[in-house]
Amino acid sequence: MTYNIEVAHPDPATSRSAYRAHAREWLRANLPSSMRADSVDYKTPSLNECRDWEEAMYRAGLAGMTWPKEYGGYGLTLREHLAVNKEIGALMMPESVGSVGKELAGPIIMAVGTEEQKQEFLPKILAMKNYWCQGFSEPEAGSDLVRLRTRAVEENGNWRINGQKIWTSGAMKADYCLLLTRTGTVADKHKGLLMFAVPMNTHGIRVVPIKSIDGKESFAEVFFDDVVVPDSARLGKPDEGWSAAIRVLSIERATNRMYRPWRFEAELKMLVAAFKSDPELAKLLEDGYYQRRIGQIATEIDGLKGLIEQAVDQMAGGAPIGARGSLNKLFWSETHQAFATFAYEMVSQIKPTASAEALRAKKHFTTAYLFARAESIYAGVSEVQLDIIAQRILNLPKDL
Amino acid sequence: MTYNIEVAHPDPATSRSAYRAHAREWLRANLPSSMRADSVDYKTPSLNECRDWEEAMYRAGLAGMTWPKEYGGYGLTLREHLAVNKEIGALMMPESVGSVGKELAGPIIMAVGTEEQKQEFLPKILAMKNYWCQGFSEPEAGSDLVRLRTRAVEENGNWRINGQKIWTSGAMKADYCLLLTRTGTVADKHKGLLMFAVPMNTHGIRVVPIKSIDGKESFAEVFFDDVVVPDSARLGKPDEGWSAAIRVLSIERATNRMYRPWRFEAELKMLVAAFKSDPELAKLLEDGYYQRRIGQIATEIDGLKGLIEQAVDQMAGGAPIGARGSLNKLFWSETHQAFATFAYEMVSQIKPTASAEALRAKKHFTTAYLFARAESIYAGVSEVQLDIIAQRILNLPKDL
Amino acid sequence: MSDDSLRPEDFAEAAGAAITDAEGKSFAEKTAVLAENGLFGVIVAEEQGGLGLDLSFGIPIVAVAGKLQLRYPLVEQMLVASALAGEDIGAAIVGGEKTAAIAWQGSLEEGYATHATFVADADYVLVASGEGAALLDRASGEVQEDPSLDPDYPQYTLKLEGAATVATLSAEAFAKLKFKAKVLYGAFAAGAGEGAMDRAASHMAGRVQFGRPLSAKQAVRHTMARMKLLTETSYAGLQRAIAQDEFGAARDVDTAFAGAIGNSCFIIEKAIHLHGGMGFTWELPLHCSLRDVRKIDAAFNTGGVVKSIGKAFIAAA
Amino acid sequence: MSDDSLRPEDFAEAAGAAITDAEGKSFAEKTAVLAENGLFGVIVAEEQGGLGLDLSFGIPIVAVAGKLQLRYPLVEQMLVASALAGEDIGAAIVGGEKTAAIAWQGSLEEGYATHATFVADADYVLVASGEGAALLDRASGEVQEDPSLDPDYPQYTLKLEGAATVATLSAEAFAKLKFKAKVLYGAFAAGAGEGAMDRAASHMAGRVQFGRPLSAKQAVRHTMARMKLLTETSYAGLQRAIAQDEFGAARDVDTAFAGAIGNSCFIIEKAIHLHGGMGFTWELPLHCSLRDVRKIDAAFNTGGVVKSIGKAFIAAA
Repeated sequence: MTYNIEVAHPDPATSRSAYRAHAREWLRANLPSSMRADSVDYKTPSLNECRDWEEAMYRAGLAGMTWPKEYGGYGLTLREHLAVNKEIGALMMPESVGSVGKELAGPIIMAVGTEEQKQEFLPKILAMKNYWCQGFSEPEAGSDLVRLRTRAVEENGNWRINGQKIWTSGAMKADYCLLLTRTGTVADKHKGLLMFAVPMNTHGIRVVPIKSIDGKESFAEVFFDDVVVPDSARLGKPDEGWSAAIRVLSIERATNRMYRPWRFEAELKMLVAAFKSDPELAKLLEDGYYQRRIGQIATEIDGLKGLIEQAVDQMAGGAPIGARGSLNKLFWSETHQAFATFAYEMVSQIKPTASAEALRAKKHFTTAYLFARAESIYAGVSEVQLDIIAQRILNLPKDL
Repeated sequence: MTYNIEVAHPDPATSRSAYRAHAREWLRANLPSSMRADSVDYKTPSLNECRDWEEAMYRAGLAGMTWPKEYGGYGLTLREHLAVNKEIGALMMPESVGSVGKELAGPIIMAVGTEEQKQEFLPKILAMKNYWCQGFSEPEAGSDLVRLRTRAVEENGNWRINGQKIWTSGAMKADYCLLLTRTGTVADKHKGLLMFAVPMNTHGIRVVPIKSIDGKESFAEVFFDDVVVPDSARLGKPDEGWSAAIRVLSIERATNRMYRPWRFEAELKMLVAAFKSDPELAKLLEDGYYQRRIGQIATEIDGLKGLIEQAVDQMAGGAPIGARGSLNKLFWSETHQAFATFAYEMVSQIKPTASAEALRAKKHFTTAYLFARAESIYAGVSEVQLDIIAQRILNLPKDL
Repeated sequence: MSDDSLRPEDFAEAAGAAITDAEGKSFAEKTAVLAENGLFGVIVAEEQGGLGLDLSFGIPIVAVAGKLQLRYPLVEQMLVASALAGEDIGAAIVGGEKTAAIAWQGSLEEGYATHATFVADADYVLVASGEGAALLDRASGEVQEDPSLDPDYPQYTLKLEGAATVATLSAEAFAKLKFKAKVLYGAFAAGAGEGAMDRAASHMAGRVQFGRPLSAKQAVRHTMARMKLLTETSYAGLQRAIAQDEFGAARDVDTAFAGAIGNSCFIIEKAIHLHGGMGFTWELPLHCSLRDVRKIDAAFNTGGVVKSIGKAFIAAA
Repeated sequence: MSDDSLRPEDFAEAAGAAITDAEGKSFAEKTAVLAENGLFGVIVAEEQGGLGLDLSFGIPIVAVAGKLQLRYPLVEQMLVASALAGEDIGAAIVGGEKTAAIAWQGSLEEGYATHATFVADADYVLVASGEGAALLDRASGEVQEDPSLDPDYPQYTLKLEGAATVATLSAEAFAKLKFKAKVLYGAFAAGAGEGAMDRAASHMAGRVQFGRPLSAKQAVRHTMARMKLLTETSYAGLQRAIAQDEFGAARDVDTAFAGAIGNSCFIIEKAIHLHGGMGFTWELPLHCSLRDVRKIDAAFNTGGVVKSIGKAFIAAA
């Protein structure tokens, strides 16, 4: 597949609509129907197909909008980032395969990396030359990093790393791991945490895929047995890397996947259109129950759009983002999970004689229902988000 | 109003249906339509009207079924109690005005009272000669009795009582207060709690009604200023009365108001019938949203019936009741509160030109919606019920 | 009043002071205080005697009224003043010489109108008529009150036979008024919810059980966090509804309105629950907010609005 | 087997041992083990080779299968054995010589049937036909699998052109079978939910965060308490549905069935959530229960059942 990447990038200053119009036009003209989940031609894209598509998006000015030009970005603002995300959301395109690099590793390297590291890593992330995976969670340490055990010990200017990570998404395809370790012992609690950019082909790394509920192997356990990396793989000083990561994570939680409500809306449209495409199924849409549920979901989608647009306005105005990423994540995961269950209930009644669109929707939303079980879990379980809101936004006393 | 109380009470041994059939027949024949909330003739009954009706029910064998004959009861079992409750529930009759006596004071006196106290109090409770109110809660002590402050000090064979109670329902009409005090100080925590049967006309008692959300004055604060009662007013020894009360409360939570799901069903019928009575409103019932919600509510009602019938079967089989009253209370209060909100939403659309039945329903369910706000609060807030289930039924470790 | 440096929060603060000042006063005195502070003319152009602000300023101002539990037809006054700006009656309303209520259901043609509040004290009542609306002399119609939801500030039904029309609104003007009504009532509801949330938070912080404040309990904290989430969502949704998208297209207000009303009911009901027995009394004023928001809910039939959002989505998909 | 002293729990315990024994075995071996322990004939009369128990015994037995995540058409075998008791095929099913699946939607007349599981291994498939049903030779029809919900135990669609009928059920017999199916599938779902709840409870008790087991957290404890409440409600509702009322009248099963399915989905989904990332993996078997209960849910269209309950209530009120 070749894409039209020889396209002029608009100057956002020309008009408020310029960047969104560009994104809309380019995406609609270029996204192959085989990569649109709402198309009857849909075929699960390969890693390379996803890679090529994402690289083309980047070349077309639709990724790296807010990154500095010297590292391959376009030096624009969150407003263009949002405008592009709205159009990304509106099309049922594949999830990004480079998101760990773009949303997590990149910003952290930007915050604490050396100039060499920035030059080395950042442009390749945007150009989809390198995939990253995230090595934070461990079997015994989720949100509670006090129990983190993976250890990095300095040896003759190198670091020897031993330990185990889990829930490492994309580890099978990753070129680098953004790895969190500790330099001391568990008794040090939150002290001595150190981050690395570890090449995944380093000797001693073993990746064991975890089959997830939707049948895919998108997560893995990663074992580090006497993995030795040079000091140049270190991101920041002990504690510095992780405290930067915490700042970055809190910003990222508010700014990543901004397309969510627009994608959510595209999914609801796909569901409804599938039912409209079949005369028998279309009758269901005359039932007040489905009308009202769809109305409720549309209400939630608009609420989520509001939260995200407000966050961009406030951040563009220089306001600290604080913990408000938790609001977006919580609202999205709860409403979307409920939507997935509702959509599943609808498609579970689709018969094999139904229209091709309906059968496509049945397959899509059955998987979506299963996958949505994880939405209240990953990127901070709902209870953690609620605790963050209670503590950092409402300033309620801490739970014991 | 006079009722036909010269009626033969059936022997439950004759047939499984005997008692329920008797209750059904008598209640339907005798309940005046002016006391039926689903009747267009409905008029809020006076205290005396309620009293007379409840006395007649008792005379007809429909109250005191499980109390011993020597104290005015009928010496029957929980099965007849349940059978009668099903028929009480099926008619939209007024809530009992003697329930504190019948459900709380009576059983506690039966458990710890002297023979004289039993003879003195119990028959009068059933015969509606005495009303009781409950004096447990205090402004600073709800579920947490450690902070209970009302104090009883022994003085020359009498007891001098000082303190304040709150949420005392029916205090304005009560003849006696089932009063919980402490003999020592707050430092004694759960020790030294002592119960009394205090005549409400004793010098030093002041009742201040609390206007509740539904505009009624069904609760009150009760102040005890140097109230002196004889030792004969004491119910059990220090600690004995309250530990009996805890046992009784746990049984009562499982056995009182067993009519709830059947009443709940009667309310749902009233709501639906009101809409059916008006051609314009009847159209709403063709909306799949209302059909499905009503189906869901009917499902919950049957689940609650199941929980209650199962509890009666198990208790009749001699099984300890444990904490299962919390299951019934929680399930009822949450599903009924949601129903009340749903019903309110329906009736809020009734226009002044609607049928008389619809206008009656509008009034009834508007008040019911407001009153239902209390259902998750009184008799143990939902969170307390959940904690009880977690701790006493699931044996999970205690929350801090 | 086109100074860009004035932020909505500043106006909200000033409005809050006026509303606090009006508290406990008679209807006429409240009218005087609120008029004096310019509140009826918030969204009326300066040349027509108003403050010349747009709806994005109206939202926080009305929200403060919800938060402070103002029981007065402020939104109705703002709406009618805005719809009749430039006419004498509009000016009289901005100035507080006249007051107007609005009956949200029924019509002049049907001969009755319902779901109006504050009718007894108002000079005028706005009622649908044809595709537009008619402002009626309140004294020319027969008024019945329905106190079942709120005995203090009941809902009213009006019999309109022989009612005298003093002004009319075109279909377009009435549609605009209804759009603004959903924005401002949504803001009032969001403010009412926020006020309930704040009350619950301070009650929970002060209430000790088993040695710790109730607000340290996870069940309480999570409920409070949900309240906060929904409050933020309501405000963000309302501000979004009145803003144009990147292409300059106007947005619909129904989802933001329905969201705000639903969120507010949830929050106030939960706040009552968290207050325990106290929440259930007449003294603690949470029930006032519940009644006020439920009156808006009934007037606009929020459930029906949600259904119509669904139908519109289905039609467009 | 009419000894009154034997309680349902005893049978459930024995069934549990047999099911545990069958775990990990092939379809044919499972069939042999379950047949040997009499499980296909639980609700078949003794004189027809069954255990002669009533449905109140069937509930805890099937619930154990749900709890232990038996992935085998036990309910289908019990139902067809009961419906064809006294016939050769019924006896063959009780004895485990033959096996039957059931397709819950479609019909012989429509030419296809859907929402069947375990079809690939079964000798027969029961399909609606006219007012009753027909038991078909599975090999005589064309079978398509739909693995989207469950790749291991997919849902099947059958094309029925030229399918060979080996036995038929009258309308009455099919109605009885469907009643029993809702009871037993409800019990299976309740058991699956209970199993998920138990797994979550032990996971939470063993998982320490910030120095305390997660099960000490109020949010966790309250979720667990709701699971327990709904589990009890499901069982109580099912037992109630099969018992006569005081007047000897039979009850409908739909509310108990819909309640049990809805409760079970809630419980399993929450149990997955409480397991965190682990709940989302293929290794932890919670997802098996979710798929199994969702297959029942889809086969009977629980949402449609709830709607029909509502319509019936409205018609009767």
